[in-house]
Amino acid sequence: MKGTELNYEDLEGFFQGLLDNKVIDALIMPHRVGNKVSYMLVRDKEKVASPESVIFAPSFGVNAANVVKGWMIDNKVGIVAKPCEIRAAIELIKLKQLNEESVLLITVDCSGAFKNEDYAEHYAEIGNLVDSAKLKELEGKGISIREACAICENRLADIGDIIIARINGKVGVAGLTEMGVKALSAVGLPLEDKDLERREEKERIVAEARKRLEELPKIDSVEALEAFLQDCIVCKNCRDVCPVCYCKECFFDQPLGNPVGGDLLNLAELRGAIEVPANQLLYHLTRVYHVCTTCVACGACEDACPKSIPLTRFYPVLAQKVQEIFEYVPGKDTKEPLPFTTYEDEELEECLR
Amino acid sequence: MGIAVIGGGVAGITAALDLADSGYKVYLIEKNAKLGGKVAELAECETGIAPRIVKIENHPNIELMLSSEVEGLSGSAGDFKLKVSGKEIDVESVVLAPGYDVFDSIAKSYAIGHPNVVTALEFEGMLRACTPSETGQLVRPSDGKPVKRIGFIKCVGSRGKENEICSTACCGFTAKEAWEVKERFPGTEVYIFYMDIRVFGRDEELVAKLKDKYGVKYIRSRVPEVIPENGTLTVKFENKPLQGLRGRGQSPRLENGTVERLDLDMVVLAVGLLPSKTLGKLAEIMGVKTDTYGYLETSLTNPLETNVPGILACGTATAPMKVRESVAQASGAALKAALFSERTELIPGQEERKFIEVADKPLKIGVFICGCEGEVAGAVDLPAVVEHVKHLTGVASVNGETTTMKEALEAIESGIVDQGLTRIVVAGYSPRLYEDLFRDACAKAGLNPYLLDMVNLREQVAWVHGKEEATNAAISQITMAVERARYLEPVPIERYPVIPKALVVGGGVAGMNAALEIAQAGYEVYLVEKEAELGGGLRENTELPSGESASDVLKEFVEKISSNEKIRVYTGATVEDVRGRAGSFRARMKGEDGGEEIDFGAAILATGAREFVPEGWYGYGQEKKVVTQSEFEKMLAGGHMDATTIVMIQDGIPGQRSKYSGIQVVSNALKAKALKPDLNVFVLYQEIKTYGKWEVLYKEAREKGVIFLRYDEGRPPAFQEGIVSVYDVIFTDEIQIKPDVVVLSPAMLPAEENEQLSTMFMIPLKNGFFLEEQERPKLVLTPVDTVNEGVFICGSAVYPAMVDEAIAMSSAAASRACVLLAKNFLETPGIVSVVDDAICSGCGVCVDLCPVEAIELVEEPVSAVTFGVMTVLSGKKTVARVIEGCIGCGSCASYCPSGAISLQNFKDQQVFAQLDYA
Amino acid sequence: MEEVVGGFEPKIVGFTCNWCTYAGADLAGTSRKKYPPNIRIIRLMCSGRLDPMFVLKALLNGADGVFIGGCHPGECHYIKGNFYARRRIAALRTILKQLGLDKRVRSEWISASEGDKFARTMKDMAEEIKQVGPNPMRDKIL
Amino acid sequence: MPIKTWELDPNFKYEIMNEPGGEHLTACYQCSTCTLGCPVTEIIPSYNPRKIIQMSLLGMRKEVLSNADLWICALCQTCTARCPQDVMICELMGAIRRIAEEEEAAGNIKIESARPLFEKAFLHTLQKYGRLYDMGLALEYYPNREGSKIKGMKAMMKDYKDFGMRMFKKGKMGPLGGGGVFKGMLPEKIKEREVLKKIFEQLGEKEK
Repeated sequence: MKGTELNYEDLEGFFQGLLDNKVIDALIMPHRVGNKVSYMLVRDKEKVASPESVIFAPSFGVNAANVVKGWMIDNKVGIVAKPCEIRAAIELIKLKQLNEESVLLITVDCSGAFKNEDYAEHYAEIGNLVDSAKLKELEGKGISIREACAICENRLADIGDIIIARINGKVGVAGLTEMGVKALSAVGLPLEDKDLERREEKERIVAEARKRLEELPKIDSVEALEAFLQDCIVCKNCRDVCPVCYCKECFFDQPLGNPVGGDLLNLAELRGAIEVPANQLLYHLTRVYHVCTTCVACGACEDACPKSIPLTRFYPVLAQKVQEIFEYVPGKDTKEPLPFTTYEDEELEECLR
Repeated sequence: MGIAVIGGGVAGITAALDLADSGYKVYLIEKNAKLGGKVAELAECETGIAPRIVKIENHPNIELMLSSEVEGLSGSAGDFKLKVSGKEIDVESVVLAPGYDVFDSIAKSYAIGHPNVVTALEFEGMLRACTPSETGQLVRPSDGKPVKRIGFIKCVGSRGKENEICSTACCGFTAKEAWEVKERFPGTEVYIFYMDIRVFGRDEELVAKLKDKYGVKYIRSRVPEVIPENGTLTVKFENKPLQGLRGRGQSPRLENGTVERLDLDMVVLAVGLLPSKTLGKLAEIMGVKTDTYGYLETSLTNPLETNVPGILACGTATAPMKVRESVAQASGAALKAALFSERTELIPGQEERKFIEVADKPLKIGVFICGCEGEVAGAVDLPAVVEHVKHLTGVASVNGETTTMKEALEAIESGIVDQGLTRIVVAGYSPRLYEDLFRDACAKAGLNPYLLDMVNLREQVAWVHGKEEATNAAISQITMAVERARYLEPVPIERYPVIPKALVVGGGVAGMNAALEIAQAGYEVYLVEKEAELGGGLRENTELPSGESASDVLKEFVEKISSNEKIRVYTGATVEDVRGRAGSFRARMKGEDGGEEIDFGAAILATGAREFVPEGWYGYGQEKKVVTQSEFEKMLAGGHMDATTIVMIQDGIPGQRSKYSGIQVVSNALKAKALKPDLNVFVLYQEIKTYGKWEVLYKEAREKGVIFLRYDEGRPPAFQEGIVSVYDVIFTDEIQIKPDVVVLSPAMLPAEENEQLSTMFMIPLKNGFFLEEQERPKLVLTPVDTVNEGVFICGSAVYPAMVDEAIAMSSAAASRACVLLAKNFLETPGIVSVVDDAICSGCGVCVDLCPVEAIELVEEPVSAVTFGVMTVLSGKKTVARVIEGCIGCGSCASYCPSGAISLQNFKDQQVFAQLDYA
Repeated sequence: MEEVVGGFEPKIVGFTCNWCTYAGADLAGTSRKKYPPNIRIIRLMCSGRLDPMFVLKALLNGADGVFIGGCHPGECHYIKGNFYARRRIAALRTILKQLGLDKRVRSEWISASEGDKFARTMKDMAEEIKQVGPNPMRDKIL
Repeated sequence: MPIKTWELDPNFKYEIMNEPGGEHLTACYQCSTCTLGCPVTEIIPSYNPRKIIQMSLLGMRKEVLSNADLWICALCQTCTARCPQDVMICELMGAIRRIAEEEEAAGNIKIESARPLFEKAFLHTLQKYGRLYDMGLALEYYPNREGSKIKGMKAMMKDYKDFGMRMFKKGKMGPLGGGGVFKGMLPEKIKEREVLKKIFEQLGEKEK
């Protein structure tokens, strides 16, 4: 990869340069609102101020990919976001819900994130930049990152067009794609061969994440699943915030998936009695199947659940095993086919019976 | 006027249906009281032949004359008067399909009469009647003990004194019976005693599978006697030790002349085929010639024509053959007979019809439970089922009275017309074979044919469960079907015109014949040949095994084609792109003079096969004295022979064998011997496959002094330093020969373009050859039809076939194509996918999934929404669209998470309904 | 779970493709191969039409087992349908495995000529599901 | 040792076919019907008629003609009756034997079997008396087989000690049999020996 090293403060100029040099028409990036972090869509470069104080902030509100879902525009927009968000964007590109040519994907390193509200509450202790030591220290105080982040193996920026990595008090900026390298040269960065793979660190993160995954409570029976989903009110928020749920009209908003009136009575007649709202289990099981290859494990579903069901223990955990059998990591590459659209002549027989 | 088809066996049935389906009046004359002939007696065949019999019985264009015999004929082609059991009928032409009889003077030494010694046909009956006893075993008729060892003895009553020729079919059906035994009673040891295994194409694979996977022991010995002793049957054979008998992994030892004994529980005699006993008399009445063996006389290049114009012959009355060949001949003969006749009848399904609008009508489900001639009624408590079903929501009437399919069909029609039923559930037969018949009945009565559901009570309930269990299962499955029926929707059926033209790909003998046949039937034909000239394999040959000059035959074909104005020949051309469906295809041709679009209603793939160039095998290509059989044939055509010793190596190169390679060997050996009687000719072989009447050539070759040396599969001959050495299995020793010429029989390869044609026409390949429609375990009843309606295959494109077979098959393909082209219009398939634009997100996954590229993404304008004076949301969106060619697999529908794309007749709701009541 | 395991007759929903497994079931019938009556067959044109949601729905409806039958890989009537089906079923079963439900779902490739295999599979599966026990969802209010 | 066809006689098969009974030799397709029905093969497994046929076809003249097995055939006719190709194996064996005898007479081969001597002795008694005369047969056969009269008598005694006694007891041979003391010791003659003489004369001419 081609890249260079910058100081944290240089990032402002870099982002402004992208807009200034018409590399992109707009930029979606985090900005600070009080003690919280949210996204803004910037067209005026002057609005980009001290990005280094916010783009690495360990906070998760919305998955940025969900913001651009369905943007089949011709203009070019840069997206500065965490790996899970960019991975979702890449899945959306494969699903034709985002125009590949119209986005410049800029992935930043993530050290794990707190829920937006947790972050706001403990902003004073957490600050803008954290590292693993700091996270441990915070955890000791009872301030923990989201479960989804704790089990995340992909915190280092390694996908998208451009990556922004934190290394030794500086930032490494590198282009992964032709488009990314072009963008970097357009803003006048001196480019050289740069290796930002950080294999050792990656291994350490993966090991830690797997350990944390093992520690999560398992839903290993139907009874456990029933108990787990007991409080679900089928509000479908988990679906609405999911960056890779892309249906124009969800099956569970259609008459067959969302029976009312007579249809519901028929069902009740058939089984004697039915739970209402109906289809609670079918909804979640179907949904986990629908996203099993594309789920980027961002945890947005859990954040959105009004009943605080720890959905990370369900969606990403179940999906990950499916991704393993296909040796598929969602959001790695826009060119990689979706697992359900391809096959090998001989495969998977061990999974069938 | 009309056409008489004599014989109601599988050939007669096929011919009659082809003719009747294309609008000809047919008299089907059968001497027995029922249709089906020998095939109806085969173990598994009822499932294949029965729907055809029902179709015939209900066909408006067929006059069925059962228990009738032909007594006289007068007149000539176009104006025959046929006397049938006292009645006189006027016909323009006649198709003779009287079938065969089995050899019935079996030598006493086979212990014939012993209950455990049966003929193959009797064994079929046993397999068929073998009801699921609790043990699931095959038992000895004599004492009901399980059969642990069964032996099949081949060539009983054929290839011998009483019946000189080879019965052709036995090797195949023996293999299939052995397969069925192994499949159903895996513990049974199966031995097959044979002389040569004369199977071809996919049967070869079956035999290989039997040997390798099923552990069936093939033993080369013509077992002459069966000795009954203490309840077992002892046979002697010459082979030691039994291959594989003493555990696997042991290298098979070769026969060494020591006689071994084997005790068997049952013996099946693969008894030969003879011409039907009444054939002689029939031939006399019809004035047609028979050959030395008593079969109807036909020729290699005219395999379907008798000496009397207007009288065609087909099936086992012309030579012993398999069902596959027999039905191909029947189709071909039908088309030839049609040339003499005028189309006088309507083609079924072409009449005007209008479907009742059901959307605004109350749901009235009619359930018809058929007793299936006692098959279902005997196993299921029908009154109890009726009582239960009566109370299901939406059920307006339940009919449990019908016992035959004919009755059921009539009851349904009247139920729709008289009671105003809006959904039909039929419980009885398997929908796989009978759905079309029942859909037709609905359509005839004015109900959209997709408002029908079928419950398989016979094959999947009555025949497999005990009575109480069967009744419960029947109730469940009918309930599920009734529930599904509630959600069935009328599927829009559009009619589109049939383009009365055909495309024939391949200008070899099969392609040329097919093109001519179709043109003679009155349709335009595009004949496409990739080479610069027509002829294919004929151009490689000098003389056909019949003695006819290949170039004369070719010349005749080419002349006929060039003088036929209905045929347009494209040489040096290929088909590049195909779109559309049966009745309405469009292809782009790439030829010498650029591209051209052509439209046609049916296509025939007759691409032939090509000889493998055996470069490097036995020194071919390096040593001048090593040649192929076709090269040797050219040497022989030169008229002189310098060599003193010739070695022919048969089966020495692995790969697909042609059906004529054995014939080529003996015929060339004979020709060489004729040129130089004292020539030493050695044929090294594993199997000499001179099937049928060709057996006499083999005998003649032996008599003329050609030496045949057999080698084992694992020890092919070698040719080094001028010496051919072969390990002979009779001497168990190496034999060395110093030949002047070594002649190889190369394997056959499929045409290179098959791969591409397979994708374009959606026809699956097997080993590079085209696969017919139904790959049935036992019978191929539609040998030239494919999974893609409107596309037919024939000749060596299916497997390397002999000239007569290629011609018969291509006539059959032409016949099948003409049945389609005779129609004015066809209907769009009902089971296709549809897209709900409002829901589609345009992700395009369905496009990737579609195996036939029948889905594309399109940009659609989004209709503008107006708020007062302001219009917003106008723009474009991408949605999927199902285009022509959808084959209804539903892969798209089961991906689509929102259900925006769904498969008609298999919509989520329809499946859910069944699930709710499962 | 008032039923005793020994006396428990499982209910199995079977999805079969029209061309191979359904035909194989027909062949089992024509060859009079007896098998337990636990199966309720739903005919699809191709295993490619099997939406895994059907399986979920069947299980939630209380089916003790779900059987899925298709053509052998490479022999699909629709060329690729069963290849896709295989991926979908594998994914679904991987999910179900974690929920302890995978033993209730089984798929087999059974061709039109494998009547015996169909009957055998039905026997085996009925036995297997008896071992696994009744679906806990059977009498639940769902 | 490999069989080298160039050292064989390709015309041998035609030679056999020219002999009465050998006409159908080449029709053989090696189906093994003859071998499987052969009662001799049951006892002497090395005897395999179809192998002899194949050797003949291949032109192994010397090996066939000097093969001792050639003389074992009991002429039961089972093979001939069953052969699907009408090869007439029994007659064929006769044809080959005749060639072998000629060859032996010409000093080209040595027949490793006593069978021709026996047959000759048998025929001689037939020619002389019109029916079998055991004692006469034995008196001609044994000395010829053993090379001298004395050795022949010894061999005869050895054989007769066991087998011969049984024949005596059955009355097949004198002096202790049921038909009188001298039954079998002296030849019985048939009536019309003139006819018999003619038959032998004609056969002799044909052979020439």
